[in-house]
Amino acid sequence: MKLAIDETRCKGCNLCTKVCPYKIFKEGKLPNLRGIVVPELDRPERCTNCRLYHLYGRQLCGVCQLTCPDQAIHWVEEEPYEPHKVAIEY
Amino acid sequence: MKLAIDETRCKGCNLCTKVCPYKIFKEGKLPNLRGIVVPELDRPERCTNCRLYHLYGRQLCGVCQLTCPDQAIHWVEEEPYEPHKVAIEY
Amino acid sequence: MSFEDWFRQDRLPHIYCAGCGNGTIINCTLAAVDAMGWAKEDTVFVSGIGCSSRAPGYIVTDSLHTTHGRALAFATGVKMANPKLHVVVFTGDGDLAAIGGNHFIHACRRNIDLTVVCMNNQIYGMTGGQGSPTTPRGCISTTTPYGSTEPAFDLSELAIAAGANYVARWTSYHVKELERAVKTGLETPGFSFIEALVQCPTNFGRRNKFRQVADQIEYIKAHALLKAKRDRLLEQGERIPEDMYVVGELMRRSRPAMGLAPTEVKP
Amino acid sequence: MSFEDWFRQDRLPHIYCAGCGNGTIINCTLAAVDAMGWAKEDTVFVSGIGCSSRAPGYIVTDSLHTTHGRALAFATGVKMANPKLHVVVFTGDGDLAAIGGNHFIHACRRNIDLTVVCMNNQIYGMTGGQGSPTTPRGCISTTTPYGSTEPAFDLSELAIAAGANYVARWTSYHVKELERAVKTGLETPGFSFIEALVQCPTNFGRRNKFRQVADQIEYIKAHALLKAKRDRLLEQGERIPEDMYVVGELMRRSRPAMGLAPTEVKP
Amino acid sequence: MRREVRFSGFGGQGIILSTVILGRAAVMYDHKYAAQTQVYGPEARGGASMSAVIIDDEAILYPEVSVPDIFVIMSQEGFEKYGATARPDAIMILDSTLVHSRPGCTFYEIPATAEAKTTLGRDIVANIVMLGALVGYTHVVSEEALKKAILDSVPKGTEALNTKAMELGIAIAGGKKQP
Amino acid sequence: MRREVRFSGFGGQGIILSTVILGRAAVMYDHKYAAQTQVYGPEARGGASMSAVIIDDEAILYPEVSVPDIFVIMSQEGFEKYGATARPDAIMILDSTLVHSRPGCTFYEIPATAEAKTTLGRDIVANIVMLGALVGYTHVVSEEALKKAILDSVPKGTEALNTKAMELGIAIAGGKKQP
Amino acid sequence: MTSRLEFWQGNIASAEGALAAGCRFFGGYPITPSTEIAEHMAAKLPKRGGVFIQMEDELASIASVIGASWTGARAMTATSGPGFSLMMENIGYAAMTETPCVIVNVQRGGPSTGQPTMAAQGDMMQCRFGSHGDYAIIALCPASVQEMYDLTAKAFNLADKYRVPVFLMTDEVIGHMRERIIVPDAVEHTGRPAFVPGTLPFKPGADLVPGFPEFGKGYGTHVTGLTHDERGYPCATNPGLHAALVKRLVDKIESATQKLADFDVVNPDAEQVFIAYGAPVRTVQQVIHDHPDRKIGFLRVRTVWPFPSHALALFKNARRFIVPELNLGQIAREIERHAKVPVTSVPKLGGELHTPGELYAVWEAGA
Amino acid sequence: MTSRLEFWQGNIASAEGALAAGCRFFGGYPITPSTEIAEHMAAKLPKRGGVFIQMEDELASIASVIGASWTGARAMTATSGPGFSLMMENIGYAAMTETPCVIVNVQRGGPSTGQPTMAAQGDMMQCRFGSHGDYAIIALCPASVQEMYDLTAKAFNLADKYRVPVFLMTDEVIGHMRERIIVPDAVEHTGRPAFVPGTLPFKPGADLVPGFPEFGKGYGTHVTGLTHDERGYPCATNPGLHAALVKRLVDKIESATQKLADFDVVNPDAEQVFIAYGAPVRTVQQVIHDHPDRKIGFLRVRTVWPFPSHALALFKNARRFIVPELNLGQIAREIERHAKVPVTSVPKLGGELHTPGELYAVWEAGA
Ligand SMILES: Cc1ncc(C[n+]2csc(CCOP(=O)(O)OP(=O)(O)O)c2C)c(N)n1
Ligand SMILES: Cc1ncc(C[n+]2csc(CCOP(=O)(O)OP(=O)(O)O)c2C)c(N)n1
Ligand code: SF4
Ligand code: SF4
Ligand code: SF4
Ligand code: SF4
Ligand code: SF4
Ligand code: SF4
Ligand SMILES: [Mg+2]
Ligand SMILES: [Mg+2]
Repeated sequence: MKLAIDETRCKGCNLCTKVCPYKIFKEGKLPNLRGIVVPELDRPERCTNCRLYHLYGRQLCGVCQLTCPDQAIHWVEEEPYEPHKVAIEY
Repeated sequence: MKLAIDETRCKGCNLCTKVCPYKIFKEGKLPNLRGIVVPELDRPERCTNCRLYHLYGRQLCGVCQLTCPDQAIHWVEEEPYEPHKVAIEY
Repeated sequence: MSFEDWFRQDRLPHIYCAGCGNGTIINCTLAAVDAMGWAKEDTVFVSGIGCSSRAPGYIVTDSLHTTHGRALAFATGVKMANPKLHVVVFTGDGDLAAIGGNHFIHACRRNIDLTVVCMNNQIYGMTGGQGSPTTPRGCISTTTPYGSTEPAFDLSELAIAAGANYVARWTSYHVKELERAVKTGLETPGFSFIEALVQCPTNFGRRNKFRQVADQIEYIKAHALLKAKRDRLLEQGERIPEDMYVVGELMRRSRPAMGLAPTEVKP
Repeated sequence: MSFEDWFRQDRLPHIYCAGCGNGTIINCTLAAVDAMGWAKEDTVFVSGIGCSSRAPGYIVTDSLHTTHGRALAFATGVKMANPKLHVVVFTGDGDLAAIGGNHFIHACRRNIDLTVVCMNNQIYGMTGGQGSPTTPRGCISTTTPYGSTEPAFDLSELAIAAGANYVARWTSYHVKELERAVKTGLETPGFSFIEALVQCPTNFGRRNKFRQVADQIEYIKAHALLKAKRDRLLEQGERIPEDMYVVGELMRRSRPAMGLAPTEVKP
Repeated sequence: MRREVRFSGFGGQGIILSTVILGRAAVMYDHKYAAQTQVYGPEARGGASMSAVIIDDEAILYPEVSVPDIFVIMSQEGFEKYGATARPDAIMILDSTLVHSRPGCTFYEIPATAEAKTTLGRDIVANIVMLGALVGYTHVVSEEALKKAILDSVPKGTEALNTKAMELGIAIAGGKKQP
Repeated sequence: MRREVRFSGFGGQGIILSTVILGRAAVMYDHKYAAQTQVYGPEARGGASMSAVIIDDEAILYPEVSVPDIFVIMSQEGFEKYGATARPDAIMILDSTLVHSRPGCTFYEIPATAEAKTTLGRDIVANIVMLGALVGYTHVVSEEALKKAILDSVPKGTEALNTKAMELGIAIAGGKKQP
Repeated sequence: MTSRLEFWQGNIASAEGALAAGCRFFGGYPITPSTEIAEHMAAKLPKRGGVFIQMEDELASIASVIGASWTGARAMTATSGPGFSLMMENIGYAAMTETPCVIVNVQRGGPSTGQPTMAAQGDMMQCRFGSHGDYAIIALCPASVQEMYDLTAKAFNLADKYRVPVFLMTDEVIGHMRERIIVPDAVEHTGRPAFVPGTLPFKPGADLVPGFPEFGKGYGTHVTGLTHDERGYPCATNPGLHAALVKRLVDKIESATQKLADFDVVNPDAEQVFIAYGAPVRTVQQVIHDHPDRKIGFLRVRTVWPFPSHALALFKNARRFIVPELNLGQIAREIERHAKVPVTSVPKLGGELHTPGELYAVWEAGA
Repeated sequence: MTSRLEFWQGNIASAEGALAAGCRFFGGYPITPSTEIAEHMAAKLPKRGGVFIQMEDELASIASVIGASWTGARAMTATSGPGFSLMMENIGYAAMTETPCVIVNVQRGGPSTGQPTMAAQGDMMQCRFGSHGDYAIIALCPASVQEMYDLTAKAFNLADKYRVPVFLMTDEVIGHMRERIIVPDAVEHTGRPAFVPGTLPFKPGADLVPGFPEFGKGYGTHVTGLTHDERGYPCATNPGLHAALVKRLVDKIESATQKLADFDVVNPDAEQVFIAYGAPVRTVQQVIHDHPDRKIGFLRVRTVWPFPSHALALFKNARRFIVPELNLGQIAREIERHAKVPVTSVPKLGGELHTPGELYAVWEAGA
């Protein structure tokens, strides 16, 4: 499970940056091509939902997703071979 | 002060016969020309309103008048010389 | 002056059926208006459509007999445009609470300085006895031939929840109390709602086993529960029988109001 | 399945402004619907006109985007004609309580088996920010340039007085609670009303000193008073500050209801 | 032949029901044509009630009654409003208990309300007495048809009373009683 | 001479205000004629914003812009939706901070948003910078008129900032600054 | 056919016609002189597994009917002038969303509260033009109790076939009159155009009418009163799309004018021709009956909207059209548009029919 | 005259015109594209001792306006299609009770929700026939921001003089456009016909209009939407009385058609004549301007209802009338009734104006 913001939907409202108990969303800095400043993810591996979803088989937190007014946040399955980009970056 | 039912207005509903504490209104017996059975007055001199209106200078009961849905009950001033018909009848 | 002076004598007798309670309610209302000492030219009656709403046509003042359900919206225009006028609204359960429900709750919310007298006969009288939003469950009407199944409104409760400053309920039996309640309503700044339960012998009574007008008056009398008594019963943990309805002053408060007359400057 | 599966992906992103709370409310509602395990073909969304009322257009089921204020009347037709359908109504404060107020109170009275989610942003969003019947006193809108002077409705109280079986109020901040309240509403036979306070940054926030979306969310969060806490305060005889609003489950009861699905016969 | 019958009286006398019965008799049992109409007063009740029925062997085209051939009048107000202008060649059947005036045309006085009350014990069937008399005098429909139509239209349990009322009317009109 | 100017960008940039200012300058201070129109998107906000003004010495009859002579473009989406079809003989002034594409017609690149932010400290006045540049390049209205119209239209307390923004625009366009 | 004879009131016949046509939903609000229809439905629908609901007002009545129609139910309402006026917004919605529904208007004297118990035909133009914007509808006008039954049943078939609101524009005289009626054993019941799953829900067929994607079948149709594309999605700023949609909504009805036409022609070689619909038909019939020696032309129209203007040409010798109406000449206006010869409007207000004498006098004056 | 120059939006000009005319009451409900009128009144009326109230819906808006009008206040509302449809019942009430009031309809694309932000002229027939029963109204159509001001002010005078609802039928283009406008120092303010105390409140004068018995003066007038006699008392079953009342309500307007007529004639000797009102006027003007060498006739109408049909005769050489409208040809229908030569309707839907090229092409095709 991996957290992802859909750039084609996000409108940069930054509500996700307010609601995540782990402060995983940070206000972005640069506008994308559509002129929107999409938030960045700060060590998303800390997200309880991502970590434990498969273990418990159900949504554990998901507050960011429920809150995101633009349906821009979701989780995608990680391909087993996919390098954990975020983990590497930090 | 004298109690009077206006025959051109009364529709014969007999509500007055229910509300007067002194039972001054009695159900009538014969239809008038309009086909309506207007109540009769039973010793109307017993009406507190009639008796004491001038003394107190205000409405004392008037429930029959307030209740009469057809605005058919009112009081008329008695001419001083007018014989008290009702008193004579009973 | 007496309440009789407020009638258009040339229009009487009115069109109401024999024993219809509407005439009684008009008497009580006019008695209260009369007691206010208002000038006729400063007083306006407004109504919608229905038997009850015919009332203003029998009153000597300026009056607006409007469209079904809209009396309060018209009255709002009259009152806001000239707050010096005293505006009294006559309406029926159908006019006020079926088609006119929206204007009802909004006039309560705005708490506009009107006094509304609703002749609640629990039926559409004028159109021949269809069910209304206040027709009690189980009652027969021409559109509820098997007995009404829809829950009914408590109009007074609705007025309170929507924001009216003054709310009282009486009946065509309680003429003195009703007159007093209307008077209090007239005196209260803001929206005053007086619900008057009335008999419609032709279209309600006849279908619901009240053979005589007096039978329905008896029923109305017997099922009225004084608010004070209701409160006592509740306190004592007793159940209120379902077919009783509460009468009395149900709300008096002073929320902010609209359309108030500029206070008259004494010379 | 997740609530995301209920969106028409081809219609996203929606037309709402950045930071508009409506999207959040749709998420919570769809999450609750999803949790009910209903089939998409048995579920119908209905709405009126307004930003909030655009919601059904983004949902994959059959849906009716109707006329301003009339959603509940259309929904009544859908539900009564086919009680097997689950009917959920999205509406706004203007749609539901201004122009649609009459259908609102009558749907509550009939206690018809619908679940209504009202996105109350206390403003007319779609038409550019005019005052609504829930605009708090003093607030600026394009039709209340000097601050609103009309008293506002408490929509949930109105729903209770009018007869709804289930009434709850939450906000776009309380996403989990809101989801749960909608679910309870969906489960409750009869009329369920869930009021969701939401931010309209464009037309409410901007004019009322919320420079950032988050400021308004902060405000909403800070002024929400849990019902349980309110009751405690009242018991202790404390005053509830005027600018607080109560959140939580405000009513749950089982008055007679209409439009209930015939209980499914198990084979 | 087209015959126009106008009934009038006051609310509660069953004026409208009478014309419905008459029309029904003509259509359902005499297999003629009929068109029944009525005046709806101001929506609320009270005042004079009026109703009419046209009976014809051919289809009825113009359905309004203009110059009635036959009047059935059951109240003084009804007479004044709807009967006073009867043409000389019309026939009027009036309830002499309730109507004081008399028209210029041929008329029959039936003390229907009094008879209904005294003979049958229920003044509510005065209109059926009038119907019986009407048919007795004018034969706008057959007695058989009238009887069936009455039985179709009256509340359960009142069949005998209403049949008697009809027969009483026919008898008053000098017709034969049903066996 | 009739000149049609089309502005586009996104909501919040003051696209509409810009055309109102321009029209106002023409009408109130240059005593010309102007007709300003705008596209109202789906009632809710967001997306590309477009507005136009026609300026003429004579009364304006047909009030819609068909083939604009001048474009002021302040977003990439605005360019794509409203600027891409500009005729070769048109003039386009674009905010190079926000518009990536370039048209086939004559165009001037103004880094208005960047300049407004860096030079003036407030990117909100980027549109006024563009207005200044527009007038500097095209003289559709006089600088004097523009300045007065700006002062009429901006919130109290921001007059100096806006005047500076306008002057900055004019300067970028190579015109003389106001003294 | 085991049809049966009845002596019914017009309003009852309309209600029975609806029931025979399979109407399963009635949402209404009482109003004189239409109320008997609601009352009859209240008594009968529950027994037939249908739903009667008295709504809070007429706005809600028509809304509930449209909602019910989307579940596939044949649905109707009945009203009179003031209620009709209140329905106008949602009638436009039904037209825009192509929702089949039947609306009976038992016309009474207007404007406003007017004459609640008297007959009129004053809402004929309103029925065509009373909602905002351009659209088209179908209106049928019965002239007898029999036609109250027959045309109500027909209205349902037309509403379904064309996916449009169909109006039974009758009046107090026909609605309240009792007459002989032959009740057929069954009435024809044609359905709604079939929806092909997987196709676009608002893509029209050759007859310009799209298939009907009934709710509850899993088609997932979005229905909106906004201008929408063939998927049903809002698309409210595209001029071409809007123009095409609205033109189609009007064309699907107007191009079917000849198919929809329902009229009788009497004496097509006459020089003076009456044109009538609804109650005045009866007077004209009487005039013709009373004057067998005269060549009195008569175009008796049942489908008034779309108006069958092609029928005018059938009267080759016509020198004049005489149009008696219980209004100030509403359909006469429409006839004036098409007629090559003078049109004489014979308005009558107040609730009474024209007498045969009045109409014959008009005819004779021109003979 | 110290008139002043402004650069205003059409809707603002309409609001300012109303204020200048002494409008003291605005009851409204927001709707695109008319909302700016309400918003401007909300800001301005309180400062001028007037009342702005946002009502709960359009039914209530027009009701409040009528109520306010009876207190003597000049009163108005503004709306667009869906709200206009909702006002229909009470518009009939205003007509029946002869209540002066002004209703602005900034037309947008219909039917139904349609195109909320695009221009149209689709409510022209509705404005005339949208309420039940027979009645008549006055409708003015501005074609510029200047006329938004001038005709709104004029509307109040006409409403008062004829005691009738007067409509300003404008559209999104004119309502939202900003243009140069010369604001006069003052506008003419004619009053309501005087009521003579002691006379019957609904007894008409020679011009068929009764004096206005303002509420609050002690006249004790009963106002009802029921058919009423000259005392104002309900009298709903008297056919003659109803007929006379309704005919008077219509006649007082229609007999004043020539007085009410407000049109310009360009090239009266032309063979092909454009007829336009509202926004399309601008396109026709452009066509004429662009083709000074062509004799292009133009009847430019400001008072659309009652339609000044006598103006058609001014074009003696007319071979054809060309009627561009932002609808499917609504006023063209009316013109067809009166025209002796063919009428070419040039409908345009979708929100854009006809281009000058489009219209010139139509003209040229017939040249
Ligand atoms: C828009 C509209 N719908 C329906 C009617 C018909 N109508 C007249 S009065 C009435 C009901 C009145 O009921 P209520 O207000 O309770 O008055 P009541 O006659 O019982 O006193 C109805 C439905 C109407 N006049 N206008
Ligand atoms: C009959 C009618 N009147 C007015 C409008 C204009 N209108 C569209 S949405 C709206 C207000 C919506 O307010 P709300 O329901 O609170 O929705 P929001 O946009 O705030 O979510 C109005 C007045 C309309 N579409 N129809
Ligand atoms: S909440 Fe959603 S739309 Fe808002 S910034 Fe975060 S991802 Fe973007
Ligand atoms: S699911 Fe919860 S923990 Fe995970 S990112 Fe979202 S808000 Fe943060
Ligand atoms: S209450 Fe009035 S109307 Fe009724 S019987 Fe008595 S006097 Fe007559
Ligand atoms: S006033 Fe009172 S006491 Fe006198 S008659 Fe009337 S009810 Fe009886
Ligand atoms: S119908 Fe009922 S409410 Fe109407 S007048 Fe008769 S009794 Fe009164
Ligand atoms: S205007 Fe307000 S409610 Fe509408 S989309 Fe924008 S933020 Fe949301
Ligand atoms: Mg009632
Ligand atoms: Mg809102």
